[in-house]
Amino acid sequence: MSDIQKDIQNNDSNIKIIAFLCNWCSYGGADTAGTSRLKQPSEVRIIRIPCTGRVNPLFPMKAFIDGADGVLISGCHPNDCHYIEGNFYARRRLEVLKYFIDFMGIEKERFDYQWVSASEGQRWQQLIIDFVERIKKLGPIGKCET
Amino acid sequence: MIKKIPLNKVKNLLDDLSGDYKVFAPVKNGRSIIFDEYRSDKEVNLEKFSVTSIKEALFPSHEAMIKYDYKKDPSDLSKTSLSLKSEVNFDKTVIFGVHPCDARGFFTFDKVYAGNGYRDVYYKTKRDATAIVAITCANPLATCFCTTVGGSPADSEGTDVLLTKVDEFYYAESYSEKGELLLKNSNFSSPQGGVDNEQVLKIKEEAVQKLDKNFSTEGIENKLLKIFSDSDYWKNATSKCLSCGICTYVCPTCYCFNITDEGVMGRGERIRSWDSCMFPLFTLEASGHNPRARKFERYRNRINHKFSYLVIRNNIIGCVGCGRCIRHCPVSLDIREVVKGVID
Amino acid sequence: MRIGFFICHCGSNIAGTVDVVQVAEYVSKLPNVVHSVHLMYTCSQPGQKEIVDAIKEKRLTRIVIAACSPKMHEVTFRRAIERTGLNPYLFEMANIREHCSWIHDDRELATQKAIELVEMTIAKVARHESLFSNKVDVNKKVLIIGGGIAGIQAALDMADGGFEVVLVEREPTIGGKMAQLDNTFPTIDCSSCILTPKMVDAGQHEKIKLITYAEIESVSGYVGNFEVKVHKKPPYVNYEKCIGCGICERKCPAKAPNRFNLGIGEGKAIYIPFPQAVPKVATITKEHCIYFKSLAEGKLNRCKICQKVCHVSAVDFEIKDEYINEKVGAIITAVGFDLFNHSVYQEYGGGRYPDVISSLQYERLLSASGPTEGKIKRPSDGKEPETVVFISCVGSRDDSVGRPYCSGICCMYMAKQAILTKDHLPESKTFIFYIDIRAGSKAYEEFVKRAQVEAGAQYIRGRVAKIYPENGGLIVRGVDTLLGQQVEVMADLVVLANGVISSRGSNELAQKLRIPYDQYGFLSEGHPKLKPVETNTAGIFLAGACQGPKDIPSSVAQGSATAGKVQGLLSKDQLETSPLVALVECSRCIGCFKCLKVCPYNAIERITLKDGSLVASVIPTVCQGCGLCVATCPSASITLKGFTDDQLIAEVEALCR
Amino acid sequence: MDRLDILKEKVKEILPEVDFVIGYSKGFDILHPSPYFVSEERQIRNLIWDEFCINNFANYLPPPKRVPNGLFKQDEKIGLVVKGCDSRSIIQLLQEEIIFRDTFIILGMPCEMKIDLKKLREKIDIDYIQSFNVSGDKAEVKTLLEKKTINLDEILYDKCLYCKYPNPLIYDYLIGDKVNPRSREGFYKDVDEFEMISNEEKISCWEKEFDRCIRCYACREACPNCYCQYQCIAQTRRPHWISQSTETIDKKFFQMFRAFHNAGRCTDCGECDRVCPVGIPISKIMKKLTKEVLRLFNYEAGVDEKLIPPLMTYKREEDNIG
Repeated sequence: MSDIQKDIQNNDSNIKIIAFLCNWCSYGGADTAGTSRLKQPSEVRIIRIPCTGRVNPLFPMKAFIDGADGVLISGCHPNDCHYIEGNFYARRRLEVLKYFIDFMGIEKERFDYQWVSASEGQRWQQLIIDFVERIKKLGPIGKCET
Repeated sequence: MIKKIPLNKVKNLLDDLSGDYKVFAPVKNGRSIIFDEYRSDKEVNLEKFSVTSIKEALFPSHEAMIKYDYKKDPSDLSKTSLSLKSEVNFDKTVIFGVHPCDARGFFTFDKVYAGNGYRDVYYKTKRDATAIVAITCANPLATCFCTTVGGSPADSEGTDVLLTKVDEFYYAESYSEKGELLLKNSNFSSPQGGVDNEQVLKIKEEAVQKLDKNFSTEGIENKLLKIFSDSDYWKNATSKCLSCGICTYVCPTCYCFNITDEGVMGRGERIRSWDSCMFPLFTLEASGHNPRARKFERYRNRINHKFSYLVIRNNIIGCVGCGRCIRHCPVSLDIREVVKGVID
Repeated sequence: MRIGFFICHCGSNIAGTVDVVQVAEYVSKLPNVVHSVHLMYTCSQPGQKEIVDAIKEKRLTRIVIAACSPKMHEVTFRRAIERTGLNPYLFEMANIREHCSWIHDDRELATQKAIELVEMTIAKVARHESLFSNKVDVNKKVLIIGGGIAGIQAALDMADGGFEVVLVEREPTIGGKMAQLDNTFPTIDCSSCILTPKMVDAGQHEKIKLITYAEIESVSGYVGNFEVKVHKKPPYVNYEKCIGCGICERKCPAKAPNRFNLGIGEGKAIYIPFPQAVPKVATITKEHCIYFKSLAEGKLNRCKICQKVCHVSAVDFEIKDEYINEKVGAIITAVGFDLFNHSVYQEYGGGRYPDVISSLQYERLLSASGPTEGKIKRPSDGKEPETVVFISCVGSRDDSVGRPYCSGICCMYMAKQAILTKDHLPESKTFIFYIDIRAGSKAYEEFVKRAQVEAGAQYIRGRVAKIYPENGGLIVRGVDTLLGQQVEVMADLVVLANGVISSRGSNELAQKLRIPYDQYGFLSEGHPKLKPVETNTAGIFLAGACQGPKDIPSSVAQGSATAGKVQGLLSKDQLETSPLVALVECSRCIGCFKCLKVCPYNAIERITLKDGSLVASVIPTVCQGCGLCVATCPSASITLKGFTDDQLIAEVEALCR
Repeated sequence: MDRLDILKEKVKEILPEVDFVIGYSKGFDILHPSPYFVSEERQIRNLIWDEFCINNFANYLPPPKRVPNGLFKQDEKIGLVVKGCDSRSIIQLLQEEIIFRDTFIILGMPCEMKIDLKKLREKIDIDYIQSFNVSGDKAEVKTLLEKKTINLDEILYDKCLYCKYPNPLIYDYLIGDKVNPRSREGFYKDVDEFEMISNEEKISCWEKEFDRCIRCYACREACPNCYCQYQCIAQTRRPHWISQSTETIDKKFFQMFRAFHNAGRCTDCGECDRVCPVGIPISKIMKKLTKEVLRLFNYEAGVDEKLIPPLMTYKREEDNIG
């Protein structure tokens, strides 16, 4: 059994990961991974967005507040944005967000943003395997309860 | 009934009471003292003035009015049934260590939520199940003005037990059956051997002496109505206001709330949460029109509400002179100055 | 609200992993869902009919279909829904195939995930509103980038169809790689004989505006209304005046490598690429010109012989960079390919041996109009080779140089070159080292046979391990994997079958065009099967080898295919724009105009409301729906239709419930 | 002539040009000066200037484009007293084109220091304050109950202790002499320390802090950068970003997004922190953002009007994002 298959089988945790994927690159990349039957752990839920520039940093924040254990944002590689420059803005905002949420008690490892093109099915698969493993190691998100 | 309790037994008392009652007390939270539910790991501070008033105990900053849930009829998917659940809190409650002004604050609530007209079940149920233990306010602050609006730092009105600190003891006087019941707790001892009613009276009188009467409330309700359309007065008086909600949220008599539905996928709660007439949203209408769009209009409403409308309608001044709105105002806007300006 | 839910078995593609019955059952309990069924193939005719019927019978007002990726069938279903009279945007797809059934094995987990994805979609669809397109005028001109055979074909087809064409070519002449070829496979017909008439047609067509020696500076706008800035490099010859007589080239004293002949034979600083060039004009290469060189060194050598000999005073050293603005409705990208640079192969000499040449250089040696006038003379000493060795897959099918793909055309042109070698030098012997022979097209396999049988080319299956010079020749040492033994061939000339790589600069161009490209730099088509010439950016198309290795017939076919597509697009007077654009709720706008500052399309303007306040407003036909403004607006006063904050929040909440 | 006298003279001079000048006057006690709107000459004598005059008047500047809150009419021209730190807020708002320079006159006040009442309260019961006198680097404080000498450095606002811009960066008139800036070294000490604690500690710390938030929005209203007014997404129902409940998590979420809206814009003026009635250390959150913005984009908000706020722009190749 390959490592990948082992990772996928070891799937008894209750981890919830939300991924916001740009329609033009990463959503297509995840489709490509699917078309190629590249097996992935099942914890990830994909929300389609037009561009990473659409991601108001409040969305990942809200997802964590609502109980998501990990949030992944993925879009076109820098310079390849379907909308010219959306991902450049996103990169700045999300980079600040990463360190900010860490300060507020949401480990920065729970959040990531990556660039995956529509042809990079394998890269998407690997990304998901690594990210899910990372979140599993961290465990469920620490709840802030009154 | 009169009893006494040594200062160092107050904690025992609270621990005892919290077995039978839900107990609210001024507790230290961070650098601030706020009214909150008592737990034995919390530090109670009866000396200082709490930031928040005790209204939280009977009028929580948010409370669920109903829980709703839409359920489908499996035989006909287009039919939906709605189940509603309303939970009213009947917990026996003691509010411990309030200032007399705060205790008086509930009079305004009583008129509005438990008076002859509308009876608010959420408030009224809690109110009936609640006993209040107040403490004589021996060292009023520069912002205090309870005597101006009809109260007193040693006011027993609206309290079930009034404590007065004398040296290492609190002297406890009960003013109701609820109060007498509380004084039966074993941490209270009978006052023989050292009770000095004279001393208690003296402390109370001195406290009253420490406060000036800032203005006369005689006929104020009509004076306010008369000056209502003097926009310049109101504009000048409120130009520094920031439109935040501090004054209303720390106020022991402000009772306005907002109702919202908070739910996901057909299931959730209808909650009511504090609202503030200082917020522009407070009176924003669905059409987009806002009758009190400008802050002087909002502040004017707050003053009028407390010193005119409530007086006319319910024969009560909706201000107990606790001074919180002055103390905690980011721009130190002084309600006394504004009212005085109306009278002059 | 009455939501209808349809889940697709997709044969066993979905139902094999996801319990679709259970999902449909679960969804029926969700609020507002009044119809929840599973269908074998939702996209099929009967599947669509069931959906359409259900919409009518159950008076559905929102539709959710759980099936494949929306990139696959969103449009299909929208059309079906539109047929019922329901607004096609009151519909959403849940991707439970690519994002679920195909990537999971555990039925229980996959079903659970499918349920959550559907719940999320139901939550979103409940917040959909009817959306309507705007109409925008179409500029009926097309820009074609690249004047190779694909570009020329597209240009001629467009122009013949009556559309204005702007054809931009980086080199001074159009023609591309095909112009450099001698003969073509599998018919051995003369490349220039079939190409040059088309070049002339393109050059003379009244509908085609040819801009050569020029590149794309910038592209803005959107389908139907692109604005393109073309950078025309200074050739120091006035192309309008030049008559292509060639006297300047003959008289020019400055020697320069011959670009068209790929460095074989000599050229001049001022040159006409080849006799049939279109336009047939001279161009000065600045770095070789004596005048410019001396100017750069601060010396004063006023050579300018070309200027003196020119009868028509076309030479002008003062010509500056020129920028031409063009407004077009569509863009065809046909920027072609380059050949893999074989110098990374140290075992083949790394480019050090003059008699190890590239296949395209060999084409020039074979060509009657080439540097040797069609006589095969090896570069080192001009001798006619007796033994010619061909090596395949140089920069193809080789992971070690980052080129794992097959270049597709090499097997065929090697066979062709072997045949031509025999034609030119009947006494010669040819050897071909190959990995596999790929000859999968009409008359290709026969053609390879012809090389083997008629031309006597000796095919050796195996890689060449080393080439080294000895006694004025080259020893080619390799292994014959069929015989399982080492072979050594004494060659006079070695021809490498260089692989196809993406054209230099094509990635920068792709960035300007906002179209994606793959990891090898080839431009990405919209769908590998169903949208082979479209890109993901509306109004931009691909033709020829810029999309991937291609031979001439395929490139021509694609050139015509894009022309067909573009004609379809430009035959409309107005285009419907996507309704998925941003909208400012003006009563909520606080007038900070942060949106306006970040908008990549200048699609936001300031407007004054009746009460005198200044607020932002989106121009819907300019907006492309990226949502950057929405994410920037602090007061959430802008919504992106189809992806509103409320919808995305509902999706998050549904998932986190 | 001391700074206050120069100020009074200057106010008198510009009063005819403007509708009013905003300065400070005495509040209900000596520790709580209050914003004072001078529109007549006789009011000038009530102006004060001391180590407790803290309010950031940039907050009063009108957003002239849209005035739903009706603070000022668009055609009003005002004067205002502006400290070094406040001037950064003004630059920030000018940069965002929210205010226009020709609608106000800046009376720039070089500022030595301000006393943080939250710190002072830790030293002495300020509810019963009677007098506060500064001599050298110490303060003599007298209350009804006690008398104490306190080192000034222990009770200054952090922003004053590490003040890099004590002199206004933008002004029409400078009131008195400039003062020397202090070293910024150590300004982010509290943030650095907080970063080092475990995640569980962070969660429980913020949980405790936000537990007592009363959702009064004073932080928002006192912030010059928070000008969305009643369109603030903390209260709008559509989009429904946040519940109206006072669960700790909601209050924390509110502060998180308010902070993030200020990323790259916050000038660390500290008003949010100061006005919080329950003493939530909001400025620590804001400082975390200014620290990251400085590290990632080498950018300080409100220093140069010509720059673009870092989250409103980008570089193709970022220097510090890998």
